[in-house]
Amino acid sequence: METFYSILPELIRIVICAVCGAVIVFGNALVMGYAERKLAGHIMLRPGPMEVGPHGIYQLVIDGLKLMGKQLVVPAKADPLLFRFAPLLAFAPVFVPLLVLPFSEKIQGFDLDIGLLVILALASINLLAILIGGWASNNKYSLFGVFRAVSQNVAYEIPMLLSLLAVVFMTNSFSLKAVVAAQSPVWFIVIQPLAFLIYLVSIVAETNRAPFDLPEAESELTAGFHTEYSGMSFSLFVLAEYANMFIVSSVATVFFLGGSSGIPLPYFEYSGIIWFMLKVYSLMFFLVWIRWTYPRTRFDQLMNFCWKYLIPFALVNLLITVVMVKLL
Amino acid sequence: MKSYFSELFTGAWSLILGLKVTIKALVSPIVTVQYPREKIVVTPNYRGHIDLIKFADTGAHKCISCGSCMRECPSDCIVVEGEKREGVKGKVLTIFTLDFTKCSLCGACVEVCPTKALDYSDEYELAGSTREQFHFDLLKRVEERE
Amino acid sequence: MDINQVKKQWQKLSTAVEDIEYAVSGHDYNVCLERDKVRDFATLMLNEGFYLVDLMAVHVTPAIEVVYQFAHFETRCRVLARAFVDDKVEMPTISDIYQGANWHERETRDFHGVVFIGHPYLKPLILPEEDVDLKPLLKAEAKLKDVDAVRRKPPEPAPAPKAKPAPKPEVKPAAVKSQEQS
Amino acid sequence: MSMDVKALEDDRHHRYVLNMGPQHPSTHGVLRVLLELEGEYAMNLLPVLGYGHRCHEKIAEFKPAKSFMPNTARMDYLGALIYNHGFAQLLEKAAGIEVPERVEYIRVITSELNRIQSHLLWYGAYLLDLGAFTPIMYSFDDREHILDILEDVTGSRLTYCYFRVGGVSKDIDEKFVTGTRAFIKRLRSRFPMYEDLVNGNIILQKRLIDVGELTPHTCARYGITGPLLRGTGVAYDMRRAEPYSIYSKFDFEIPTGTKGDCMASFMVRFHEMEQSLRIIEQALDGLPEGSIMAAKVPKKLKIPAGDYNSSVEAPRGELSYYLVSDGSDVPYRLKVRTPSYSNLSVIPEMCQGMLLSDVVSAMGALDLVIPEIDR
Repeated sequence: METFYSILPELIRIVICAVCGAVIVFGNALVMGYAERKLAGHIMLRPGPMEVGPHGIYQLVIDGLKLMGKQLVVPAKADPLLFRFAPLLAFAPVFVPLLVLPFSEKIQGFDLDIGLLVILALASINLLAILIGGWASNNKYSLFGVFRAVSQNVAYEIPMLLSLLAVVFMTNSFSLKAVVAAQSPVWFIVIQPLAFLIYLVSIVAETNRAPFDLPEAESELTAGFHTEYSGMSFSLFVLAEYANMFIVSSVATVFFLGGSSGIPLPYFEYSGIIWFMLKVYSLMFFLVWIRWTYPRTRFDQLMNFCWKYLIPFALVNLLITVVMVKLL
Repeated sequence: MKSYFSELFTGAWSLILGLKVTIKALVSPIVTVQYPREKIVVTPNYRGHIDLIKFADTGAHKCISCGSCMRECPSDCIVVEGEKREGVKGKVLTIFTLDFTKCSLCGACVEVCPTKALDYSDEYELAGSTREQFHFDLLKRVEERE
Repeated sequence: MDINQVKKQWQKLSTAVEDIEYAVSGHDYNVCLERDKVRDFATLMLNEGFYLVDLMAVHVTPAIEVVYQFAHFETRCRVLARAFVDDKVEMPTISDIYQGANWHERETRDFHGVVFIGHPYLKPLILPEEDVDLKPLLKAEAKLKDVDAVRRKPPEPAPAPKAKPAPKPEVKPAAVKSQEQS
Repeated sequence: MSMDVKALEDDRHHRYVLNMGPQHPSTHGVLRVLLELEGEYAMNLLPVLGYGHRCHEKIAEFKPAKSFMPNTARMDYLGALIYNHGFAQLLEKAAGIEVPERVEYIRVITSELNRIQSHLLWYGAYLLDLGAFTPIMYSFDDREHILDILEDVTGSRLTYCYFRVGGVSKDIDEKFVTGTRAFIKRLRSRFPMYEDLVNGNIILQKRLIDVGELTPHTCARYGITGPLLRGTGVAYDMRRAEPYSIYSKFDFEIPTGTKGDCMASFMVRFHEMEQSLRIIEQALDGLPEGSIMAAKVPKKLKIPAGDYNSSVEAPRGELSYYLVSDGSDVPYRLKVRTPSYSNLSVIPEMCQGMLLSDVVSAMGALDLVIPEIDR
């Protein structure tokens, strides 16, 4: 009993964090789902969703309800267990990285010393889920999507890590709070613009979004790895995609855009979250913007770009950073 | 080595140009029409399915049931029948049907009509769940029309 | 491409080469071939830089006629080559010379039942597999016409390739006559 | 070339067969392509046709030739007026009907508008194949203007049946002329936008350059015509090579490429829109007054016995109608040589050893209209 009371505050904290995490994941999916469709619409000179609610703002709610009401079809020759398991595996790990993100000075689940590693490690589980889902579908198109997803994600994790590592060398810490704190005079985007660009390109590939959306290239692979998924299991993949977008954008905000820092507001320890969210959603707007602008790259070109441009540049950048840190 | 960098820069510049185009589109007004609520005015020259004209002076159609349209139709979708009636000059139209499922809207019937009794309707919101809905009885339509 | 030279070579391969008026028919030359010369003719045409416009069949008596159309990329020269199939409704393939003929030949087999000897994959192209023997474009007995009925010039395909000016549309009586003959 | 799915799967275990279509997003209609893949490389392709065959050639043998006009529009729904044009010309040639000059001008103007419309749709749809979603909306925005202009005179928006033997069904008016001039101005002002958004884009160039290369010899062997042929550097355009109608009066260029790859045909099509605009401009300037119907068109159009050919330049290449007549008003045999049919037949050779993504871009470069193949 004694021990229970001693860990009770911690338990309550975990519960609160989990609830907040869920709110962020679902809220983000609603906001981004709507914003993406609206933005795509306006980029294409059409209004986007307009029917449900004023300017279609309830569209996503209705869509969610529709998807929940749909039957989960498992293809005849699919592996039923893995097929059902894959969407859960894609969706579940996205909560954990939210726990370590410093939304403002005081709003943070846990400030771990290995915060960045937690995020990167858990972000990779999504890939495993895609692999399992595509394999279990027993569909050739899904399988192709998976081939592409795995090689693409593995390749692009390297420049992503290298670019973040440059910042880590400067701050000497994996703790996200420490990284934010280190940016008090100038944001790292000014000191590390190349790393920021490399990171930005890598996250497009990491989140499988256009122009690097090869795993689900619908004009080639119909729908790629989620060809056979329907109803809620499909929407879990979508939720995971948006949550991943949120996480990678948050990491970019923390590492390059100064986290929650900005023009001080009242109760800045808490209200810094406004700046944080603003930065995150600006980055996400950028991701949406390029998605609706460019054609899709070809697979070998994607890999070439990674190995011939991003990794060399990231390595050079890292080397310069190390030397500078040592000298200064 | 030179091409390595020049390609990087020209490529990046082309991407930026693309972004410029889409952001301009993002803030420019939309061009689509919200169909059920807004409608575009259909040109009077629109060729829908054919209809018998109701002439204002006589209040009736002018079909003499000669059957030219029936013969001219490439898809055999018009059926015209008339009968002789006492006290009336010429034939009286009894049946004029159009099977719109077969019609290819070529307009041959309208052009061949000796009395110019046919015209195109301007109805375009045609949707139905059975074939029979598109078997139009043009005679009935002309009688019911204002 | 020297058209006179090419014409001489055509004459060697064919039974008749006639000049026809482009303004009337849309072709410049009409070449009648024996079916064993079709492949040589196609090779010649490819070497001279002609492309295959079309390949088709017309069902007439005495036999189905296969019509090849060629044209040239550089000069206007539309050539119509015809050959009749043999008793077994067979014809040598030209799909190894003009690869584009592959599908045309398959289609002709579908619609007219002409078997192209040497074709690599003579399976139904347009028709479904189960309708191998449908041959939808063969004419019914009553509608079948003699070959002379569909020719512009009067009958008896003279071997002399004398170029006649394209006759005026008064061929109809001749057409009727030949119909009666058949 | 010969390829049997079952035999393949038994024989070569390391390869596998992917069935693309008939309901695949990038086959543009009911085309099915069987791909034999090694990794992502297509080692063999087998197009399967005939899902949408409507027996137009058989239908033609059962009704008077001039009643076949609406059918021509259904063969190529994107180039309906050009198909009308070819067929009207065929019958006029066969029956010896002189067409008034105004009719020829109207035909050229509307046909060229139709060609631009077809190219605009291809432009958007091709980029959709390549994964860019936005350009199709822009090109449809432009295309809509053409459809409005044409609707006003022809009465329909897609499968026009506007031309008649000896004339056209309706005269053009001042509204048409001003509308067309306004459209020319608008489209010209839009070209730089397309250049920025699409043509110069590095991703697009990487996707298209050196993909699906053709040579003039390959084109001759397969009978490939149209922009694909012009992409290889051969300036062969029926409007120039065999000037039909009044095309010989106009000053326009034939855009050509050099390499014969997808980028070459892409740019050829893009520049053709500008050339079509030039033709329309000249035709509008020189539009004569006059009748819109030939003086003597017999009610029952008897075609003298013999065979007739009429070739026009459709948006996708050479379109030929070949008519065999026995002297009656019903064709004895009508064969339509559609460009996409010959163009598609090169796919097995063109795409051998290509990546799956390149197969999609090569197929898009052919600008397929499946009803034209399954006529």
